[in-house]
Amino acid sequence: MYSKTVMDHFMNPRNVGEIKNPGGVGEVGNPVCGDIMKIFLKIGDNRITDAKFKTFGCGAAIAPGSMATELIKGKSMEEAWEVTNKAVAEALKGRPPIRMHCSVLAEEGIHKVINAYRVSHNLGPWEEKAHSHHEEKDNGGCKTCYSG
Amino acid sequence: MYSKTVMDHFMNPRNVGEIKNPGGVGEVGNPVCGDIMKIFLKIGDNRITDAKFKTFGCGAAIAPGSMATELIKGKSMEEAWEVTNKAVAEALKGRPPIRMHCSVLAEEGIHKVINAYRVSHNLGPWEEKAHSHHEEKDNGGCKTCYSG
Amino acid sequence: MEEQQLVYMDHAATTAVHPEVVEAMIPYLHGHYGNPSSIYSIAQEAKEAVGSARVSLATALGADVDEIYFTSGGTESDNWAIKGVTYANRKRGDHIITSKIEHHAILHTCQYLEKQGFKITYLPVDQYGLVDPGDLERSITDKTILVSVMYANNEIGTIEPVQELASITHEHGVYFHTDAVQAVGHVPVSVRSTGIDLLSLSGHKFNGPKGTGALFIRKGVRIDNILHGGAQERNRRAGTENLAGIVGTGKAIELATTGIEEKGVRIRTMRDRLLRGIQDSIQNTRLNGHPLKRLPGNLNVSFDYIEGESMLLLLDSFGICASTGSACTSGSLEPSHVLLATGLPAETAHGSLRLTVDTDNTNEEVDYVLSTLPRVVSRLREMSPLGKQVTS
Amino acid sequence: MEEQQLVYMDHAATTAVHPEVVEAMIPYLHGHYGNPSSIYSIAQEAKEAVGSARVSLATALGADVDEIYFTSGGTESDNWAIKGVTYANRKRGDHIITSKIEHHAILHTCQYLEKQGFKITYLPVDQYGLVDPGDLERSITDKTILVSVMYANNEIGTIEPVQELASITHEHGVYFHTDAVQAVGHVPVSVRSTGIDLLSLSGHKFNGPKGTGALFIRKGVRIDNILHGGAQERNRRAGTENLAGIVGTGKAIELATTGIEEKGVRIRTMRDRLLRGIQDSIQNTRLNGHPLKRLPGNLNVSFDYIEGESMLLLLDSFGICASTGSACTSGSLEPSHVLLATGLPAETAHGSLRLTVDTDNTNEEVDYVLSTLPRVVSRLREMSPLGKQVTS
Ligand SMILES: Cc1ncc(COP(=O)(O)O)c(C=O)c1O
Ligand SMILES: Cc1ncc(COP(=O)(O)O)c(C=O)c1O
Repeated sequence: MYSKTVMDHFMNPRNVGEIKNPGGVGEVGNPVCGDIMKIFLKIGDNRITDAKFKTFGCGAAIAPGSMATELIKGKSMEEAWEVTNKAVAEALKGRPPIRMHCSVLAEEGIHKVINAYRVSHNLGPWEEKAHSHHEEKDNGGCKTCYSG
Repeated sequence: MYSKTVMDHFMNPRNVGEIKNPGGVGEVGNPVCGDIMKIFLKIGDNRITDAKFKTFGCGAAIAPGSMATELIKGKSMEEAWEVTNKAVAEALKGRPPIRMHCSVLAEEGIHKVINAYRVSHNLGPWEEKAHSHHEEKDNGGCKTCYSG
Repeated sequence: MEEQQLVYMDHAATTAVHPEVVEAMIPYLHGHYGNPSSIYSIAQEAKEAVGSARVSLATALGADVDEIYFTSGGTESDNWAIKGVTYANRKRGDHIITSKIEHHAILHTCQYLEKQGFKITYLPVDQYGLVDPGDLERSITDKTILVSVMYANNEIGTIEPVQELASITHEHGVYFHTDAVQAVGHVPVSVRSTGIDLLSLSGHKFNGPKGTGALFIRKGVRIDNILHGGAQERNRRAGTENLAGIVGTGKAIELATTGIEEKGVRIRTMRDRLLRGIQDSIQNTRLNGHPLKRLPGNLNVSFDYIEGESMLLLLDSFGICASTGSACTSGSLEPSHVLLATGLPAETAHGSLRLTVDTDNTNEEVDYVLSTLPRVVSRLREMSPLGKQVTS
Repeated sequence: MEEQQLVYMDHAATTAVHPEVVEAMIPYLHGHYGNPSSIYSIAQEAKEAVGSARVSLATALGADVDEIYFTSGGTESDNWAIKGVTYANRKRGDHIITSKIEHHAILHTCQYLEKQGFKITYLPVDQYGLVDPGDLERSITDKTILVSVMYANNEIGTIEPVQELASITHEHGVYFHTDAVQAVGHVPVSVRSTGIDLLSLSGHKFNGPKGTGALFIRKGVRIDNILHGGAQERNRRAGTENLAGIVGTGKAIELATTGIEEKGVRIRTMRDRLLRGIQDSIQNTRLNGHPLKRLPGNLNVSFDYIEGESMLLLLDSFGICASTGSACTSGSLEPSHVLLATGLPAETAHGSLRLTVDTDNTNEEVDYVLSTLPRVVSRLREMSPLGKQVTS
């Protein structure tokens, strides 16, 4: 049900762990809903020099965490901000869109951690868009991801 | 679905045909309902010396016609009157009771022909009972016989 | 009983499972035992098998893959279509239109809804069993929520003008369902060009296994579920999937629709030879259904003065499997509602015989039936108190 | 992916079809193609095959033969029991009692009826998943027409006090239905001594084919049909019978109930060894369900800080098939309603793992799972932002 790339990132996730004294930490999701994405950044010169993540969530959350942190490493804040769930999903190739929810979590995590950094450096947060992908349904507060 | 005896009487029915100048003729059933039993008797000395039948009806009607005419041949009118559908059915062994309807037709036919004879000889008809076997259901005027 | 040979000419009742279909099913009985809803790899194989059967059905009907929902057969599909659309649209209206010659899966469902207060119009048919599009037009009201007319009739084989009926239905913004259980796999069926919103089919009518079917639901149609539970069939039909059955149905539709026109010609030729032979050798017969607008394999004739079930039993003793619109076969002695709707008198309807020919029949079998049937008919006519002792 | 071996421990989801069952089915796929409703001899063979499968099921349940009705699975049986009894008895009342931990086939059906105005009481359960008979007693009103409590739960294996529940129900003159889909073929079930009026079962849960089931309906129970159409199943369940599936289910129940107690002991022993091994090697675990009143093969444990679906995917990569009460497996990220009903916090419920053992498992497989699972759990815990990085 998952593509090869997803399974590779799931079985051998990149960038798992924490960064000590991170430039920014962002956590999204909710354990009650079964998913948390926590992203740690090291930032120098407006660039992301390192990124790590921890996740609690359905299998489909691990691969996006791995892929998203890979994608933002080395990028400027502006570039990283533009890494959307679609980009993560595309990089993971063939992930069924029904699991889009989980790459949304990665995008939200990136936004959260960048804004956490910006706020702590008095830069003012960028505006986070509401995610209302048609693949998601509201489910008593938790988003639903279909198994098809 | 039919017993061996039924199939024998169905495949090789006894007493099929008409009797010329019969002592009595009785017809029961209704072509609209898909069943007619016509019984012809030759009567001498209050005894049934010959019996023949014709039938239009589901396969299960042929065997009872055959069996019923066999059973009444040689009997007195009183004895013949007592040949009930149960007797016909029992003689046919193992016929599923759901097809009881069709042996009822034979019983009714016997009663009808005997009374036809009695009336034509100014003997006064015997009382025919109403047939309300639980195996039958009223079905817009036609009796229903279940296929199970 | 002299059982010379077995001639099966009751393909409208059910068909033998095609050997290639059995072959396709067996791996899904023997192994591949995952529950298609589970997450691990072996279950995913099961899921993919269901998916490709869905593709096969969608391809055959010219539908999208996600418009096909597997069911337990034609009956469930019919019940789902009728009840599901009716319940989901009850706020828009309470009127359903169908025909007098539908299968009991439609008629009894409609009667059940009638008891719940819904209004049903049962369209009449002409002597050939054809629904008049004008009658449909005149019956639609602003309370009508569903029109259901069968694609082809199971007893007399008449093919209804579904495209015209669908188009009239749509002009009034109403959904059009068709019970295509007898048509699919036997004549080309295309949901788009015909304008069908919902279509029922049943696997065992085209050499698939018994107990599987499907409902085509055009995207956007408002319909309630009738089996509630798990999230199977995209949340629309609950219940662990009949894996082997679905795989078999997928294979069967592929086989059935390959060369469907050529096979139809072959079958029609046999059927027509059978008809001519019967008409030539037996008096007082009547062809039921339309002479041309009919399924290639269907033949339905009435023989005056005799009753159908006794004919079947005698034919069976000669190894011939056929069907009748009479008597106890359907649980009652009532004559077929289809034949009565075409105007046939009850006593004639009782003497009807349906022979349904398919690709696995041969000309030799046709000959055998033609040599046997006249004997059977004349024997029963001799026993019959009706008629002028006409013997064939 | 290192796929050392395949260990299937998800028998509550579905089971492999027993080779003898496949063997029994194949003749009914390959030949015997009559429609059981037809009159001729080959169809009668099909009819007899259905009849003897019915005898097998009746014998297994201690029921009469004509109290068994074949369906397309547990879901249809559940839908039929609930809707059929409710609709047929709506004049007597509008209140149904069930439990919070029923399968979705019951719960979603009840929710559907709720939308139509019926009142449903969902009985709570204790920490072990047991329904309290006192709660049932207090919930019954003079409007109650049906009580439906499952025989054994599919997720946590808890066996409910059905006999007591049935007897309370009967004291109030109400019908008692039980969803015994997980129990039949695994523990002895007797409808008479337990006082069951209606019972649902599903063939594929005891090594029969998927897509067949049955509903036991005690003689005299007032119930509507849910599939209308032909006269099959004594006019109660329309639709051409799934012949091979029914034959397979008959064979499967015979095999399953032969030596059922002995098999249960063997299965329970493996299951208990599995549990002890997990508790010994992994910290922060919790056994879900009742320690003793549970199905012999069911094991359900929660692991703190991790989520079930990722556990399943990793286990799958080691060839282990299991199940969880979390996440996308059931179509949503909601934690299992069953675990929540036992009082488990949502985040713990997400980390639940269900392993269901059956006769075809071995001690070696248990050992393999015990050597793999701790690695999987600790790996996921290392990735988790929750907890104090407790590793096993
Ligand atoms: C307790 C219970 N009830 C009902 C069902 C539904 O059975 P089926 O999937 O065969 O329709 C299941 C299995 O999924 C079950 O475990
Ligand atoms: C026209 C038609 N509709 C519906 C059905 C019911 O299909 P099934 O018996 O597969 O449920 C049949 C076949 O019996 C049929 O011929």
